[in-house]
Amino acid sequence: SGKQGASEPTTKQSGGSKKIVIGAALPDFDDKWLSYLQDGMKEYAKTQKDVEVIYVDAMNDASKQLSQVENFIQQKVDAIVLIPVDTVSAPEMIDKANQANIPIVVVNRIFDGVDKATAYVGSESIKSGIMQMEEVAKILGGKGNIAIMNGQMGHEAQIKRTEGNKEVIKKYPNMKVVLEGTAEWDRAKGMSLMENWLNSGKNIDAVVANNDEMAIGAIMALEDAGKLDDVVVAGIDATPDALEYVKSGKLKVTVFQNARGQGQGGLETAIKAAKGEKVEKFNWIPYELVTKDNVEEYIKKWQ
Amino acid sequence: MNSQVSIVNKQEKSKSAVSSKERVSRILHKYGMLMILIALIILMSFLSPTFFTTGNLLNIVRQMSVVGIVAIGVTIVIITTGIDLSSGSVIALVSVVAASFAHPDTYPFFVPILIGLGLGLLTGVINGTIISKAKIAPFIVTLGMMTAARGAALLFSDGRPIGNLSDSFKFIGQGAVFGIPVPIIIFAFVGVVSYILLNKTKFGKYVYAIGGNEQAAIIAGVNVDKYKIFVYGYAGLLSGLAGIILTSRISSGQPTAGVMYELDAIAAAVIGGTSLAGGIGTIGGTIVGALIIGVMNNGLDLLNVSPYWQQILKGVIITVAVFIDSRKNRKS
Amino acid sequence: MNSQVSIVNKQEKSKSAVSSKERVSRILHKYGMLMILIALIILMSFLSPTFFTTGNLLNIVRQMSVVGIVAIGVTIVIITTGIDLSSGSVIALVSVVAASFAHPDTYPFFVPILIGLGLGLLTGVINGTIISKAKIAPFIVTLGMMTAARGAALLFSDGRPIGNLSDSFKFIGQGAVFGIPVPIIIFAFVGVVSYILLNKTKFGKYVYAIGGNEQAAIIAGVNVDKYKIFVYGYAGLLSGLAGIILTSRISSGQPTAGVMYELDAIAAAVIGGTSLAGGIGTIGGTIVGALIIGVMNNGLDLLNVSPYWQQILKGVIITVAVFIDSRKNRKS
Amino acid sequence: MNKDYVLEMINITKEFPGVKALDNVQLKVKKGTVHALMGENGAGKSTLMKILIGIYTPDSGKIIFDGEELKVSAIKNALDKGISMIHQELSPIPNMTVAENIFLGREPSYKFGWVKAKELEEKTRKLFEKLEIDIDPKAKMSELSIANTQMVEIAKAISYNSKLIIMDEPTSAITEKEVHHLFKIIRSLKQEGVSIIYITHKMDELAQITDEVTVLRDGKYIGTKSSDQITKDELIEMMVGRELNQIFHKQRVEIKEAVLSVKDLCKNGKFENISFEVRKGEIVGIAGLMGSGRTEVLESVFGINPSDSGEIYVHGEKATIRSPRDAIRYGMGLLTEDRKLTGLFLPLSVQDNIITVTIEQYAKGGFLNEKKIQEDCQRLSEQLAIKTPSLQQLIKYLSGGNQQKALIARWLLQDPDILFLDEPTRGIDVGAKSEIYNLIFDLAKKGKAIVVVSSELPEILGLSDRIIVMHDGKKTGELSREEATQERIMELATGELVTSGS
Ligand SMILES: Nc1ncnc2c1ncn2[C@@H]1O[C@H](COP(=O)(O)OP(=O)(O)OP(=O)(O)O)[C@@H](O)[C@H]1O
Ligand SMILES: Nc1ncnc2c1ncn2[C@@H]1O[C@H](COP(=O)(O)OP(=O)(O)OP(=O)(O)O)[C@@H](O)[C@H]1O
Ligand SMILES: [Mg+2]
Ligand SMILES: [Mg+2]
Repeated sequence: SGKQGASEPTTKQSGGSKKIVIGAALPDFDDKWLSYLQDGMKEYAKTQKDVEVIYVDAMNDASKQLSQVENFIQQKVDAIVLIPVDTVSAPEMIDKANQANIPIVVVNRIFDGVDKATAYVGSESIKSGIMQMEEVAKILGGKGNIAIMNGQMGHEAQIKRTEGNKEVIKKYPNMKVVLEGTAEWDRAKGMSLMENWLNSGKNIDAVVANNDEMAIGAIMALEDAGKLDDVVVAGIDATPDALEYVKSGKLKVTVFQNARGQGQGGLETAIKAAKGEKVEKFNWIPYELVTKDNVEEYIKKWQ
Repeated sequence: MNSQVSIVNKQEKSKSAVSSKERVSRILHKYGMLMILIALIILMSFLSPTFFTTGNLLNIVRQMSVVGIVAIGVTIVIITTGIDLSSGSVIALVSVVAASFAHPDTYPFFVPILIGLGLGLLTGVINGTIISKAKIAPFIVTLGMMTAARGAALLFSDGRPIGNLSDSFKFIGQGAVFGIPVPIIIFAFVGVVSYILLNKTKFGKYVYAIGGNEQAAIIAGVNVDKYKIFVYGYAGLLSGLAGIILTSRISSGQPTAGVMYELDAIAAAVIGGTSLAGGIGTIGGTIVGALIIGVMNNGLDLLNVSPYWQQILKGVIITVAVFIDSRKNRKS
Repeated sequence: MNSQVSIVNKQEKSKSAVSSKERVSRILHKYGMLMILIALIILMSFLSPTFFTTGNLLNIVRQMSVVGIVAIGVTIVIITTGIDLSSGSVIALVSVVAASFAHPDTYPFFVPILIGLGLGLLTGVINGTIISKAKIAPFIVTLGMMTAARGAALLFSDGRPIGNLSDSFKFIGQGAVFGIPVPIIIFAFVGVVSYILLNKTKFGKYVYAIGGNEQAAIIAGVNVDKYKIFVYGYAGLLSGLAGIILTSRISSGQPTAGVMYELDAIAAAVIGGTSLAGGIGTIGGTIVGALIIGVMNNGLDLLNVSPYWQQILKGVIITVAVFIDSRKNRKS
Repeated sequence: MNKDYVLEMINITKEFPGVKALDNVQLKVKKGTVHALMGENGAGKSTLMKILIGIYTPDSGKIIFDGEELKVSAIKNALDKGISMIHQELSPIPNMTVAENIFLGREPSYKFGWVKAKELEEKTRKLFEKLEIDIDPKAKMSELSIANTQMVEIAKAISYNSKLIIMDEPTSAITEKEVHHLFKIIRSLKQEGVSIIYITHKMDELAQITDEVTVLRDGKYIGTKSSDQITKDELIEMMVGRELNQIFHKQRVEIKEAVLSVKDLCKNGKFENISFEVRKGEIVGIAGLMGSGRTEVLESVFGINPSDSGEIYVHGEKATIRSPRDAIRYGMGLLTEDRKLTGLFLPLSVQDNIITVTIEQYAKGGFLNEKKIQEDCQRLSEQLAIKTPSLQQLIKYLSGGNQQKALIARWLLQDPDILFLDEPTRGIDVGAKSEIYNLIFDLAKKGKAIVVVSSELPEILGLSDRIIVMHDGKKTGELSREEATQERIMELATGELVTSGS
């Protein structure tokens, strides 16, 4: 990958000193978890001299993201950090970058063909769903009625996390999905959905949500109805808000995916590649389960 | 003078001759959507045994109160032939700003409320001023505001939710008085005030006149610009109020709150009989429209219809409801 | 007869008296937005050295071609005083359905294309039929379709993207002829065809007539229902085409594609001078409107403006552009 | 079936919610004749014609046209069968050209609907040549005055080469000169064997142009008479069901000090150096041909399109009027000439249409006094005999003449010191017309200053104390009541004689 790093240094002679420009294509700035990932990148960028990072927001639109990657290629950035909106169209972007000899580092979302990229930094989405559900199953003793609260339908995280949940549920014959709906990652919608479910007459033992915001919404609705003690609520992301709920015992499970770590790792790898240094192809950053037992440790991370 | 009398008599006669038939037609015309709402409620009650319980019905109204309040403001805007696409984003902006003033032991609870309402009002007044003074299409101006307010909300909060709100502030969204949730009380209050505003005051007459024929309203001496600013300001104020309720209800200021609420609100208004061509629309209709959406959302959740099918069915139900309503009017 | 002559004289006189001044005004009126686009391009070229390169300019046009094609269909709909909110969802539906027929070694490349176009057309014809025959507000009908088509897209694909597309299919979105990307060629083609349709044919006359005064069109014996179905059908067809290009371009059928594209498309039309009140609008204007949005998006990305600020700026730029345009018209 | 008749409408009944618009009505039109259809406002004339052309379907009844029963389901069908119509409500498509408007739905075209633009224009030019109308086929409809718009509608109806042309009040928006022109056209059409149904409220047109007349009253058929055998009084009695005192009660009113003086008002391209004065108790008429700028002057004084230069004095004090609101504050009122475009609030009720200008008066602390509104509107509605099932009826369902009355009611309710009336009796029936004249006189008696623009010379002559004549944007003369004659006004209006005095 040494030859990749030497890509057209002539274009960025702006101030005499050679600056490394990294293009970071993010799927959605409105997503809280991703904003922590971006923080990780920003913090790391501050420690580096002569590095400029251009952040762009695809607003969850794969085609828009492709355009943005093309814009980066037009600008002849030194490397691209890509968090794909959608894992099926991502190989296209990798091809485009490869054709232009620009190193491209994929972060957070993995897919077939990711090996064509310069490097991958992150974890496997489906694992978080598995980890979350397994802990819930443990709490419930392997049986019970599960309600799955999906994120925005069709989003990569929604698909994989729910898939992970269901993989686990299948292993337990006494556990079944009695309700499934979408609250579009949103706390208010999670709350409304939970209220409606509570009125559905169905017996719910656990609410497994694709993210913490929805889980918190569910908790608030359960609290209102005085039923929080009967229902196990699980989320994913371990946001600061969520950790408070874990601490107070209201949220039983969440999964920490090291947002800052992924951001930092992604940018670090990209800078290395831009400089022509050798980089590792797969850089795994594992998920971590968060419960009341270990929550303090994670609360500290955010401080 | 004889002629005068004969004309009066004629009027009287024709009035009474058709009155009973016409009355039925008027009622159907006026309450067509209400009947569809009732039919929908009856249908849902059959399909789901838990649907028709006080708890669930209160639940539906509470859930719709945020969108319902927005829809009332939007209705008035639409009556003037305008549109407001910024409501959802204004909710988000108000949400984060109000939340940042609502932490415990900082300001008394009315401070974030007043700031939130003021901010909502401000966005509305900006919309209204640009629309009326610069004569730019409301669609463009409020689309601009939609984008800009969302950006401002994200910027203000750095994209993160703002939590840790005081209990007194949370009461607005989570409290209840005599068993009735506060959001419902506020919703009802807004409904009554807006109804009076639109039907019993000159403001209301001017709103309908502007929507009926702006040119004619100008010639009739109506200060069209001023009333447009009022109308958008009021809509902004109600978006602000909705933002406060939402924030209080979920105990957190959310920069991503309210996405697509403007569409729900406009849909509620149009389902409730408001004409996008202006001059036509009622508060009662809009409330019914909002409740239809609420009943539909709730019912489909209760029946555990899969999210994909929910979307398909929602599209169909809305169209069919409006269709049935339009049929009814025509026949009678 | 003398009086007749004097009137003729007056008209002639006044015509020539203002002609030069009026000509300038006409040009400004017609090309005001084009000038704003040029100004924006010049500004961006100063701010970013990489902006004004063939590569980047082609890039902008290619990126806007999907929304641009949709916007052309939407323009025609809006000229008839309609609206189409379903475009984005129809793109998604066409995307997943076409992709599922576009795997290598299954069907020849034209099969997914024809199926996609047919599906787009179908959704449009359904919209148009309900709107014209059942006389339901276009806003409601296309909102229903927006929700329903999205649900159908998710259902069809089980919420997952559909990959593994044949190279011949990918050519539509990724190929180039004489160095010009295929999407741009298609965009240009659609622009020219639509221009002819709108300006040179009876269809076009009727579109403007329906939008200008539907009652008058009916009185003149124009089959308004039929043409409305045509118009929505055409918009649906173009949404289908846009869906195919998008799918081919990103090599994947996406059930979540096209969210909010309808708003961008409507914005492009309105920025380009189309009036939501109907009867007014041009294809050229809409293309300029789409390019303004494209230049803005691209430029703000190139300048590395933070996304939050981008949103705020976009809202402001759109409003200001339309404002400047309206000023120009008024002054001259 | 009778071979002499081109059209027989038999036992037509049509009911709208709340209104029986037609009750067993018949209409028989002989071939090659001009058949007048008359009746008070709201008698059902337009409704009957809309049934004939296929806009409404009758509840019952039969139509025989040209020997065969007509089953009109769509307007296209009627047009194809040879019936065309000039509609009472002008309904142009503002952003399209004159030529496009005329041939809408019948554009000459190649295959695939490609319109032959040149031919379209050429056909229009030829049509205009034949009818001696001088309008640019390429002009946008929105640029035309009402009168020209009306002429385009007339040309359009004729261009279908129909066997039967319906003319619903074609002369309500045009001046004498165009009326004569139209009559010339009608006579030549008649010679070509075309039949015409002619609706009007102008009595004198009857003798001039029509052969027979059918009268409707209250949605019922009253009778058909030969035009030259019926006297005006008989006709009115048929229409109104009683005798009508049709004489204007113009009373002597003491004319006092000037209320409004306009000095050297100019507006580029519209009018120049207009000066006049209106005094307390005085009615000033403004006469002129179409396009002479009368409307523009009123609109300018009223602040709709403020003038470029010149001064306005109200009660002797200089007034700055930049908007209608200012004008209203100075005690002015303006009844505009285009009721649909600048007058009516179509989606609103009759009552809401009447009170728009005066809402402030009924608002106490923001709230409206519904009872008072109701009473006042009821009073005016009776005074003007507005035919409507109730004050809550939407105004769009009223007949044209009744809509006009509601607009007059709006300004009467305002009770302005200075009232401008632009074509006040457009589309108003004989009975109501004299009522309105008497109302105007009463206002003058109460000390109001009134300005009337009218294209009907008898109206101007009958109403005015003083008459200002305009030609081509200039004031060409001012005549006292005694000096004024039709001939004198026409001289000044056509600019054939430019007077020195002014
Ligand atoms: N669409 C409608 N809905 C309800 N009522 C209607 C409708 N159209 C007409 N009417 C009523 O039918 C009656 C006849 O109206 P029409 O327009 O035929 O009168 P007209 O004789 O043409 O009067 P004018 O001389 O004022 O034009 C009126 O009372 C009118 O209010
Ligand atoms: N909207 C318009 N656009 C362009 N020209 C107009 C417009 N309205 C009127 N005019 C022109 O302005 C001149 C004055 O018209 P105005 O309406 O004041 O005349 P008028 O004397 O009231 O005659 P009438 O009302 O009988 O047409 C005419 O030449 C007319 O064609
Ligand atoms: Mg009539
Ligand atoms: Mg006039």
